[in-house]
Amino acid sequence: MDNTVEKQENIRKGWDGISRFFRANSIWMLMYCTGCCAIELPQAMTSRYDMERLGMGPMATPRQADVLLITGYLSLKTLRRIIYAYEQMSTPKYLVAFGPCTLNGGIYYDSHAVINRLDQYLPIDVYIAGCMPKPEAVMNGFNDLIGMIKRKEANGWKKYEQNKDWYRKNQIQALGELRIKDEFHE
Amino acid sequence: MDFILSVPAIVVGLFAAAVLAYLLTKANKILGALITVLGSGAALAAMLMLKGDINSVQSLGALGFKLTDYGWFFSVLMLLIFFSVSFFNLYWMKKIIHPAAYNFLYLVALAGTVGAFTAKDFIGLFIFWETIVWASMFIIPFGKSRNASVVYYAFSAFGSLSMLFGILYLYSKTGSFDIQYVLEQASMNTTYALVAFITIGIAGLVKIGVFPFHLWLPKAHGNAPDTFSPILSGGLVKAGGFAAFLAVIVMPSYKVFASNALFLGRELAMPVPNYILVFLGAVSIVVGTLMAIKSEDFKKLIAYSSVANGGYIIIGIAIADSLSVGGAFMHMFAHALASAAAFLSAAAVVHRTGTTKMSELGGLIHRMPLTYLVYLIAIISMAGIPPMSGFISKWMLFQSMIGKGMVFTAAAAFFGSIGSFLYVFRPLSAVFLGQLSPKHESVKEAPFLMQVPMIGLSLLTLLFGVFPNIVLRFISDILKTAGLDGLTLNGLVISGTNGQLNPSLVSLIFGIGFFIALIIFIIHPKSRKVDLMDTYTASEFIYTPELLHYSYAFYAPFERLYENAPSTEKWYAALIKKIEEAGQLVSYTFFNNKPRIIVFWMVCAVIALLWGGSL
Amino acid sequence: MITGILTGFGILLFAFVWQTSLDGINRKIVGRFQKRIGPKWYQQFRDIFKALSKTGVTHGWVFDFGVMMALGGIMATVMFLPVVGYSAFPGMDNFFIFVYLLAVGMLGMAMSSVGSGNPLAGIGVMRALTQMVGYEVPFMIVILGIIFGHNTSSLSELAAIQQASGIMTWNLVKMPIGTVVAYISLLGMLGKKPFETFIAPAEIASGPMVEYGGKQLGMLMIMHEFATFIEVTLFVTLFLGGATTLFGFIAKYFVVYILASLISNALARFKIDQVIKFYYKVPITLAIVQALMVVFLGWGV
Amino acid sequence: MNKDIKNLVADIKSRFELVGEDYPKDDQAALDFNSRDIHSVLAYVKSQGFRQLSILSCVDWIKDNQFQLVYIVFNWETGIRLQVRTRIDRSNPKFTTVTSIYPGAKYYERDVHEFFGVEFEGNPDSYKQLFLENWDDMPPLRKDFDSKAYSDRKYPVREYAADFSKAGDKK
Repeated sequence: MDNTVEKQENIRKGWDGISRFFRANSIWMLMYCTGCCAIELPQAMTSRYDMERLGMGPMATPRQADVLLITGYLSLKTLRRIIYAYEQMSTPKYLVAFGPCTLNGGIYYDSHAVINRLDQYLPIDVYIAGCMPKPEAVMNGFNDLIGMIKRKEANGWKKYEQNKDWYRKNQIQALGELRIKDEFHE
Repeated sequence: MDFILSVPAIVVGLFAAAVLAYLLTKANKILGALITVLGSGAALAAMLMLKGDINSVQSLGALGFKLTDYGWFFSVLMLLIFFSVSFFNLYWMKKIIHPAAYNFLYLVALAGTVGAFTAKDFIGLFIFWETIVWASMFIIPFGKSRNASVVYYAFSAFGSLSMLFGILYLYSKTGSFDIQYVLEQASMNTTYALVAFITIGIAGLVKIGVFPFHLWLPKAHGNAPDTFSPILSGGLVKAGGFAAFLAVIVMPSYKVFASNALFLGRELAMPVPNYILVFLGAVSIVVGTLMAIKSEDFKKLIAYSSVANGGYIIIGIAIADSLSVGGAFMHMFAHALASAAAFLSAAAVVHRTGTTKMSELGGLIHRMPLTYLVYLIAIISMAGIPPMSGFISKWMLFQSMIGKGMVFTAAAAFFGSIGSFLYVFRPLSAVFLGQLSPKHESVKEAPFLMQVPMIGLSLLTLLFGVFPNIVLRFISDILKTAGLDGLTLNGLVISGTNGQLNPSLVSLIFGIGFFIALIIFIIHPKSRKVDLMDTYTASEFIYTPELLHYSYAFYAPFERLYENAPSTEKWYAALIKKIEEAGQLVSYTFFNNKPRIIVFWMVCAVIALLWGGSL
Repeated sequence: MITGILTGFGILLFAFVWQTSLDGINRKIVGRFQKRIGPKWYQQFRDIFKALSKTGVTHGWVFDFGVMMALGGIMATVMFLPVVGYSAFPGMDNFFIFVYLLAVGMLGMAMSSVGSGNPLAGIGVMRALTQMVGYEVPFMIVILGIIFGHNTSSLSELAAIQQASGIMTWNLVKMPIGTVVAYISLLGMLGKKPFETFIAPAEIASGPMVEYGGKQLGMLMIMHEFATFIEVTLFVTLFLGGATTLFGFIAKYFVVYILASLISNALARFKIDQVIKFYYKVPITLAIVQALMVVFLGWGV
Repeated sequence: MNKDIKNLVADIKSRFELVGEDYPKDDQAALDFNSRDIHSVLAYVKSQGFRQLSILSCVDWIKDNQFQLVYIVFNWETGIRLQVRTRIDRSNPKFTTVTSIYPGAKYYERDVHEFFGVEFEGNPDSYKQLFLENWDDMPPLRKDFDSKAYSDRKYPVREYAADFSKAGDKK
């Protein structure tokens, strides 16, 4: 009896390992180009740095994507939509944040409309530093993410699911309510 | 015993049942509707039992009945459709203005169809033909529009009168009304043959709704009571196929006119009159397809699709080789089942929601899954996709067309075939898939007795798609008695001019493919169930399901390409206007209150009376 | 029967492995053309298996059922294909089976994607169907000429006829106009760039695929590989004389597919009404000319 | 200053009481009026070809305890941009809507109400939210609104173990 359970566990682990191998080298991005850091993505994607050799590519919708890129500052209105997009993604999902604005607010640290710390609202797997981060930094960040996926460290989505209440509380505190319904949103 | 189980008995019985239904409906509506179910069911059973009596001749007073094999085929098909639809009558008694008259006329129309298909004489054929026309003409205004009935009658009268002229002309030449004899005599003489071909052919074309007589179909089918549309489209329209079959095959037009073949050389010989029919069929495929793509109304869309499918049938009959005529018969069979099922599912939707406008519906799959499946199977058959019966007939027709090298006809048929994907998908997407409107939140599945005929028709469609040779064997016999070669059927395999088809194998492999896909689906991680409104909206918040439902003007970019094309509808409207103007002119000059005109006419009359003999 | 089905499985496996690898190679080649390194040749396998291993969402039973119907229909179609002389069901590889069995898969996918309730999927399906009316009619008219000329609609027989005396009996040589038309139609079938309207990721968020993630997406990617295999193999068999050796088949297939992909990368996207207008102006005229030449003049038979 | 503007200003001066004037650019004129004249001025300039209300802006003169409303109208024939300005009381910011003259002002008034708290009587929509979703504090573009305090209160700040700016100073 124990043996079969163990066997199943082993199969599950083996399967997990295989799928992690595939996941690590096939990362589809959803680019939510919120801020200025987005300008560094074209270089990272095209001939100079060629993101596709890591198996990365742009995707059109959150359902298909594996990683959500937050490229820069987030106003409250954007945060609302980012949370919606993030929750629509299929698991496992990862989140990469660009620049200091996502870290501590950056130059918008005192703005009434821009949040300071993104990790209060969504779990972030990798930060990429620089204002804006150079394409080398971007590629390095993605390499880190791939390494983390391989080492089973990119567990932001699990953290989000486990601590959903805490995240939800922070989100509500900043946003009032998550979804907005007015004459523009019927 | 001989009389009890015979064609006249069925016809008389149906008339009697009609009267009974009328009387009973006055007492109890449901009971009256039940009579239509029982009556048509009993007639179907009797007709199936009569299979052994094919070619028997009976008479009822002056009317002779002869059960030919094609007559049996058509009768069984009609009875099947009437029987299936009659279940719906039970639920429609409250919605129809005159339930008693409806039940009466329903059974009268059925008696008329059976009579017309089994008549021995032309006179009997004409009487029963008119019975169908009149019965359905009175039923149609029970639906949405009286105008539809007028249009229907105008077209039908044209066809009937044309047929009457042909019948009387042939009688004056041959001295007989017997269908078989008259047509045999006619085929000896090219002129007689041409008259018979044109007059009876026109009656068939009008009935089947081929261009330029297609206008009554969407009007009548779209506006008839929801229970009668499947009868019109699945059943009565096929009577046109019967008339066309009489004109083209029973009187072997392809032999009579063989001398004036259009394209000589190779295997392209095709008589001009037949080619005209083929051409009309091709045009109606294109017109029907384009108009169906444009329709906003569920029922109108299926009606226009009947126009397109009528085109296939006419082409198949007019090409007049065994494969094409067999294909046409199979197509009549498949399309009767499929379009009846499609109209029945439309009726079920109407029963629950009260509308046929596609833009007002949506997402009904979550409330009426069975109706959805019925419609799905019907459209797979209508679009000619395996493993449904529509595929077999289209395959046979294509084989024949390509074998003959008919480039333009085949182009039209290909267009109609691919175009049918467009229009059949439209209701699927707009009515059943997509977002469920909040006002249909509490809609329920169709009631049980409505499900029965719908499931029955779907299963038949599937059965004859997987094992079409059950029908094709019989069709082959029909072809042989009509003087054509039989079909080449070998076990489960159908052979065409340039290829073979094994529908059972195709279905089996499709089943295997589906099974593999199912396994792939099951072994992978389970999906998370989300709400319909939780879709990708570029992360914007939308709360109204109607706004997220893409259904109005579905093929707008495609429609825009032909919105300015010449329209038959406008042409007829202009014609009507012209006739009205002419009538006004006549009434102005002859029928008014001016004394001098009246005096003038009185003088004319007196002169006519006085010298009438010598004038 | 059993051997037939096993052969079918073999063809299925070959189709998957070959077309998926070729897709990866294709991505590599396109990368090189854009002066990039490009992904590994087996990148497409990674993508497919990754998608299968994810936890996606479902919008109800028709969402899943349609995907299964799509993949099942396409796999059934592949099993009928004659490849390098191997045919699962000899004599039954009728051309029309491919056209209409392929439609089962397409219908399944359309049903499933519209069943997700996303309007973008509806628009994508509308465009896909409209485009289908565009490319399918010229293609079928050309095929009419071929079937009429060779008097058979069986793919393996058509291939055998063309192999009679080397390259001179290929339909490419005998019906050059038809080949051009069929190739333009092939671009439409494959959804390559001038006719990529129904995917249009930047415009309608990849159209029918908009709501898929996880295993449904993976299955549709497999389906897409199979559909590509069917379409390219049809072209190879009908116009390039099929193949008697595996190498010959792979070489022809490679040329046809990579050329389509390179054309795709050099061109921009049509609007959907432009697609229809284009197909109903140039290719359909050429197709009818070709068919008339075959039927009336007996050229190219 | 081109001739069109000269004529226009002369024309306006002859009809309305001008409080102040300014010519920031060659084709622009900024004219100050008493707030009671604004509606008649706008109606008049609209009849003179200024058919487009480009924007309604607001300036917070906190020391004067006044809000300045700036209606920028544009003439497509002459290409002149005219600023029609007026000042209103800051402690009780109320003004009457101009939607009867320029219907498009509906959204600009909402904007100004949202960011400055000016109430426009006669435009019921101006109380609805436009840009700021679920705003819960005083209008944010008023000068006395402390953005930093709001940010600190609402959005958690990252705490660092060491103060890097001071650490750098020591070296």
